[in-house]
Amino acid sequence: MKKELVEVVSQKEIARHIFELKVQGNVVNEMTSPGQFVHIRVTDTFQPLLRRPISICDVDLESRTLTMLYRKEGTGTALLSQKKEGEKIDLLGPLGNGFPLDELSQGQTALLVGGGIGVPPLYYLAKKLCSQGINVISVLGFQSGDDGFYSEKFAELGEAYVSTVDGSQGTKGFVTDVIKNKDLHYDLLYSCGPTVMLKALELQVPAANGFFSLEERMGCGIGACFACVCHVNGGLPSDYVKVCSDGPVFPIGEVVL
Amino acid sequence: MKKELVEVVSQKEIARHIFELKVQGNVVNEMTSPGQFVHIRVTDTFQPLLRRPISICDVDLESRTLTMLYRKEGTGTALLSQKKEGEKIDLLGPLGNGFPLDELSQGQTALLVGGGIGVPPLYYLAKKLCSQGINVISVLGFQSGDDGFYSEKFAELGEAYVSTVDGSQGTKGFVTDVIKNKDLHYDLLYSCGPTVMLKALELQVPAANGFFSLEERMGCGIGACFACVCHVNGGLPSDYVKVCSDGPVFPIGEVVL
Amino acid sequence: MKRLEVSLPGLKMKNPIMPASGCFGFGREYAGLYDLSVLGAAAIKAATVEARFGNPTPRVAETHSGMLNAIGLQNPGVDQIMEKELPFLKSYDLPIVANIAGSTEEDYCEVAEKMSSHPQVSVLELNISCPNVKEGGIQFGTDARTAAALTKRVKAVSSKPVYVKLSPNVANIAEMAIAVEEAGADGISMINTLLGMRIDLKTRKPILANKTGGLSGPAIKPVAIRMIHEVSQAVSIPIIGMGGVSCAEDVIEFMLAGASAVAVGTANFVDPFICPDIISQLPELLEKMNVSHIRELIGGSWRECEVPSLSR
Amino acid sequence: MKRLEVSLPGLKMKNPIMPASGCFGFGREYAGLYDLSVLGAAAIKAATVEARFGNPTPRVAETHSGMLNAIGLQNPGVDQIMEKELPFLKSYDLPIVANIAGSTEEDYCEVAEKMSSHPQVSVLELNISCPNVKEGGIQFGTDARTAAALTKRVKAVSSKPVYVKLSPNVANIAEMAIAVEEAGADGISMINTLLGMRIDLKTRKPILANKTGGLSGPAIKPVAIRMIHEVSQAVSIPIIGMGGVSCAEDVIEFMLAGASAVAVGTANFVDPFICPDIISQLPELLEKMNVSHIRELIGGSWRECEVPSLSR
Ligand SMILES: Cc1cc2nc3c(=O)[nH]c(=O)nc-3n(C[C@H](O)[C@H](O)[C@H](O)COP(=O)(O)OP(=O)(O)OC[C@H]3O[C@@H](n4cnc5c(N)ncnc54)[C@H](O)[C@@H]3O)c2cc1C
Ligand SMILES: Cc1cc2nc3c(=O)[nH]c(=O)nc-3n(C[C@H](O)[C@H](O)[C@H](O)COP(=O)(O)OP(=O)(O)OC[C@H]3O[C@@H](n4cnc5c(N)ncnc54)[C@H](O)[C@@H]3O)c2cc1C
Ligand SMILES: Cc1cc2nc3c(=O)[nH]c(=O)nc-3n(C[C@H](O)[C@H](O)[C@H](O)COP(=O)(O)O)c2cc1C
Ligand SMILES: Cc1cc2nc3c(=O)[nH]c(=O)nc-3n(C[C@H](O)[C@H](O)[C@H](O)COP(=O)(O)O)c2cc1C
Ligand code: FES
Ligand code: FES
Repeated sequence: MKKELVEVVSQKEIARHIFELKVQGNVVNEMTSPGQFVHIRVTDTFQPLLRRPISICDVDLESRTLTMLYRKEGTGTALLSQKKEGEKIDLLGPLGNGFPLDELSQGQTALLVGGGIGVPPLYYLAKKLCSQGINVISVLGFQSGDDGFYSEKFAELGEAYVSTVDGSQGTKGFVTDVIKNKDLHYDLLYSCGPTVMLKALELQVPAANGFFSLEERMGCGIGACFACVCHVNGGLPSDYVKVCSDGPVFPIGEVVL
Repeated sequence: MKKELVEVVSQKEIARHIFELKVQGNVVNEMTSPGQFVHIRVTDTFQPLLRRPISICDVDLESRTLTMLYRKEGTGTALLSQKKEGEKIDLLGPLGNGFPLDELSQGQTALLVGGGIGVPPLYYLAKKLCSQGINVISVLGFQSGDDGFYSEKFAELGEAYVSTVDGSQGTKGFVTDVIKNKDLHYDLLYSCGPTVMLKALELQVPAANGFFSLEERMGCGIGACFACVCHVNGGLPSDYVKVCSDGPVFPIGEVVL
Repeated sequence: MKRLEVSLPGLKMKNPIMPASGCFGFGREYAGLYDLSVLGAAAIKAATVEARFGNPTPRVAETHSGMLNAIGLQNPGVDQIMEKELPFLKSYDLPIVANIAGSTEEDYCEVAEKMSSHPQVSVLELNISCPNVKEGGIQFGTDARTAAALTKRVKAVSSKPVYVKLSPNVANIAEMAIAVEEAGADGISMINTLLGMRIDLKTRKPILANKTGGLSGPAIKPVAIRMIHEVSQAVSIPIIGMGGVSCAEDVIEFMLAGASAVAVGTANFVDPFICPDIISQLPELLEKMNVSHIRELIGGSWRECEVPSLSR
Repeated sequence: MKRLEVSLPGLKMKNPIMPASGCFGFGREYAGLYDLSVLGAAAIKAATVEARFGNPTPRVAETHSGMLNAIGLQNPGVDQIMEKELPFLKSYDLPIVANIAGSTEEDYCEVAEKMSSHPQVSVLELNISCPNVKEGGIQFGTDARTAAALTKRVKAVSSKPVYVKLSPNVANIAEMAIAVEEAGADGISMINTLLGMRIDLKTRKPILANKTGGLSGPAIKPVAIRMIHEVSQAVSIPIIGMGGVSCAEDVIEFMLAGASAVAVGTANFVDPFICPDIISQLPELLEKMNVSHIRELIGGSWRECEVPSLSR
């Protein structure tokens, strides 16, 4: 983990309120595990005060370039979206523990299920898995076609499906509808998205093997402040994991959603 | 008085920490009285929160361009110094009451005494007076030669002297030393600068006729908050004037310095 | 525009927005900028029996997302205000909240009696929370019994509803509110400023000549929200909420916390057009939130109520 | 580096800087970032008798120049801390300030006795000011008599100096400080967080699951400075100052106000290297201010002292 002023290489809006931001820096050399995130300071004043956690979406080690995708939501991401080529961004990372890559062998199949802004970390994951000879099926859920992004990029790596709540692209409904309708089979499930989606996945295939990446409001992002804890299934009431430093990726079933 | 998003035409550092900022907007049309000031919001966050009062240094009505000179001091002026050509600045003004221009007739002599960052409003004043056929003598005081600015510009409008505390330019010492040494004579005194300087001037020529422009920490800048009041010479203890709306220019002797 | 109307004791407001006392003078300056009749009401600068100069300058200092002020209740005295300042506001359709202060109970009563008799004054705002004067002000505002006693006396002489303006510099704000409610207050104004200080590294002394000052602005908003949330559940009189309000969203947040009307203070210095701007933005915001009348929001954060699912 | 040394009861510090309790965990995470031995001291997360999960999430919310937290004293319990956490810190040259909390006087005493017996613990910090727990915490911190009684009992069982951490949510902070000084406190830590709240416009409910939380960060700095300025003149025990410190200049401001050492909390989240950065910037700043030893600054805003004219 490092703190570095990385340089903005490019920034563009690739879907409604969705920005693709590429930055360059030495810290990128450490970003080898998909599912990890970075913690970004979007200003040098105290407004906003806290850093913003953003997932690693893609990495090009050769050019030391990190790609992030984020949705412009509140103050922080709005400021981030104004950063221009050549500007510097204060980045802390990589943080947390990513998706395990050694659970599948060549020829086995991974199902990657992403919802909205949970999609980005799955892209780097898909690339890594593919390079290991693992079949990747991706299911991406969005509100509508206008909110969707990166589906072609996932399609380049394997079967890829899209669901939209309003039916304007792909299957109308949720990612779970796609999995059911297309009768998808897989050896391991990787997912990142809103908690309701993760819960629905857990209900759909209670015995599913795999990993979920969680989101929680963060203070420090490095495990020091206890802001981002979750209860542990079957643990004591005082047992916990920290999303920022124990996660954000956890084996399915380990953490109380 | 108007609030307008004016556009930065140019910004440059003309002396150590001294910036010349030109902006363009319709509000400039109203800036006909030297000694008035504008109130500038340097950010759209709340850090810093308050506007910054900056004097009108020069105005070109034709191109609707306002020139300001300011010293990069704290957070606010540091942010201001980062504004680039084409960017917008939230400006409120013109505020306050400027230097009266009708107290002298053609051929009479005005002495303009400026200290440090009190110099800027005197430049527009000098130009106005000159254009009315009034002789202008300027005395500008700075810490050192590196901190000095605009002396050649004043020289174009009449006799101009510089004093520096360290003697690196002009007379070594204070503006009062110049006035004494050069035995300057005048019909009316106009001055703007640190309170110590204004006090020294008052002491040097107790009977001097003229006008002082004062500085005080401001809240609203428009007369509503009572932040910037001064006691009135010979008034009741509860009598006051507001620097922002009654001033910043007052007849010498009216206000307790 | 009916959808913004709110009604509080003595205050029929076109909308819930008023400039806060001390941040609006007596209205003259802002009248040069916009039509004051657009405002829901206006709270004018504190009046005392006698004319006061207030504290020495510097009287303001900036802080992170906030400011300190130590004006010290400068004002021309109640008589002058009634004779010289209020008449100017007559031409506007504008309920006036007259903020009153004093050093002793007698002072307060004298000002209250006079002010409340003025036909242009709609309600009184009893300032027991000014942190910037040696006598009066905050000392009445940090002890519940003292506050209640003063409220009772002021109510007795006042012919208009009385709102008591509470200080946040207390351990138990609900206790203060309940005490003044029981003493007859018709409403509560909250919060006044938090006591604060800044020290200048160059002089090594406090920046403010008065040393301490009142902290206002966005920095104190969470404290205000917390206190209003608590007090609105503890009393049944309405609250005029304030403390850091600087946009239409803030107004909603204050009303959800439990305020029935909202005052804007420091933000007027940042943007003198903030009050009319907020007022004109509210309808659209209500639309987006699926709220048909702004009243529905009052106390919405603690009242059991349906949140239209669209806006979740 | 001698010019940064400060000495407080039980704390011989290389420099006046320590991370504040709750913002540094038990040091492990920051140990991965820099050598903890550069710190003047470190205050570790509050310990209670039993292991605690704390409050439900969300536990943090952002505010203007500040943040709210409602962690709720999550910790693995005093025994675990002594066995599993403290040993990790053994390899550092780092005085440890052990923050202790509880629901009852008995709890506090149990934790105090155990913690103070640990050889690595230099001093105790008695947390009577946590706003985020239903029992204990702040209730001890808003009543002077209760605070004094607790201090006395904790002092009786503690073998190390005891610093009492005061809550800013009181009307009279000096009274609290005097009470705990008289009860035997060796020092004072101040300030803990201000109670605050934010409401989410979408859900119309408080953002924090616990509803209220503690406000920290630059927003509260002026409140901290004011209180330290007041308390340092009212008591003769030293103060560990905190509340919004985020740069070397802030440290000077706190010391001028009257703090003998300074803790950095929220700023660690903004920049995890802030403590070592501040420490390395202090000598140059002292140079600029013409101060030969940082001690000279303590209380400089109210002590009669020469300010070198160069730095005016
Ligand atoms: C491990 C992790 C990885 C993430 N990766 C991505 C990503 O790749 N792309 C993306 O668009 N978003 C991602 N998010 C969510 C992203 O952090 C928030 O959208 C962002 O912080 C919102 O900031 P804001 O200033 O726009 O919103 P504001 O509402 O102004 O934020 C206020 C505060 O709430 C926090 N907050 C708000 N929403 C969230 C949220 N959903 N999760 C956590 N904290 C939140 C902010 O960090 C800030 O502290 C990730 C979150 C986590 C925890
Ligand atoms: C009527 C008037 C005209 C002025 N004209 C000019 C000018 O033309 N050029 C120029 O360089 N400066 C001028 N000043 C001074 C200028 O306003 C301050 O230098 C500036 O506000 C400092 O802001 P800062 O953010 O850099 O400093 P900070 O120290 O961060 O400011 C903190 C707060 O103190 C206030 N403040 C600090 N110094 C002063 C000061 N000297 N006077 C008033 N308020 C102050 C700031 O406005 C702000 O509210 C003028 C001041 C007044 C009152
Ligand atoms: C410069 C200034 C002067 C004030 N004067 C008064 C006053 O005379 N009477 C009063 O009750 N409150 C006074 N206040 C407090 C405000 O009315 C308001 O309660 C407080 O500032 C919080 O709101 P804000 O954060 O929106 O400013 C004053 C505040 C400021 C900033
Ligand atoms: C996330 C968080 C957790 C905290 N936990 C504790 C705690 O366990 N014990 C304690 O005494 N103070 C705790 N505090 C208060 C800080 O130690 C400090 O007093 C306060 O945050 C003000 O300083 P700051 O503005 O620098 O953060 C906590 C603060 C934060 C932000
Ligand atoms: S964000 Fe601080 S522990 Fe996870
Ligand atoms: S700055 Fe507000 S009255 Fe002058």
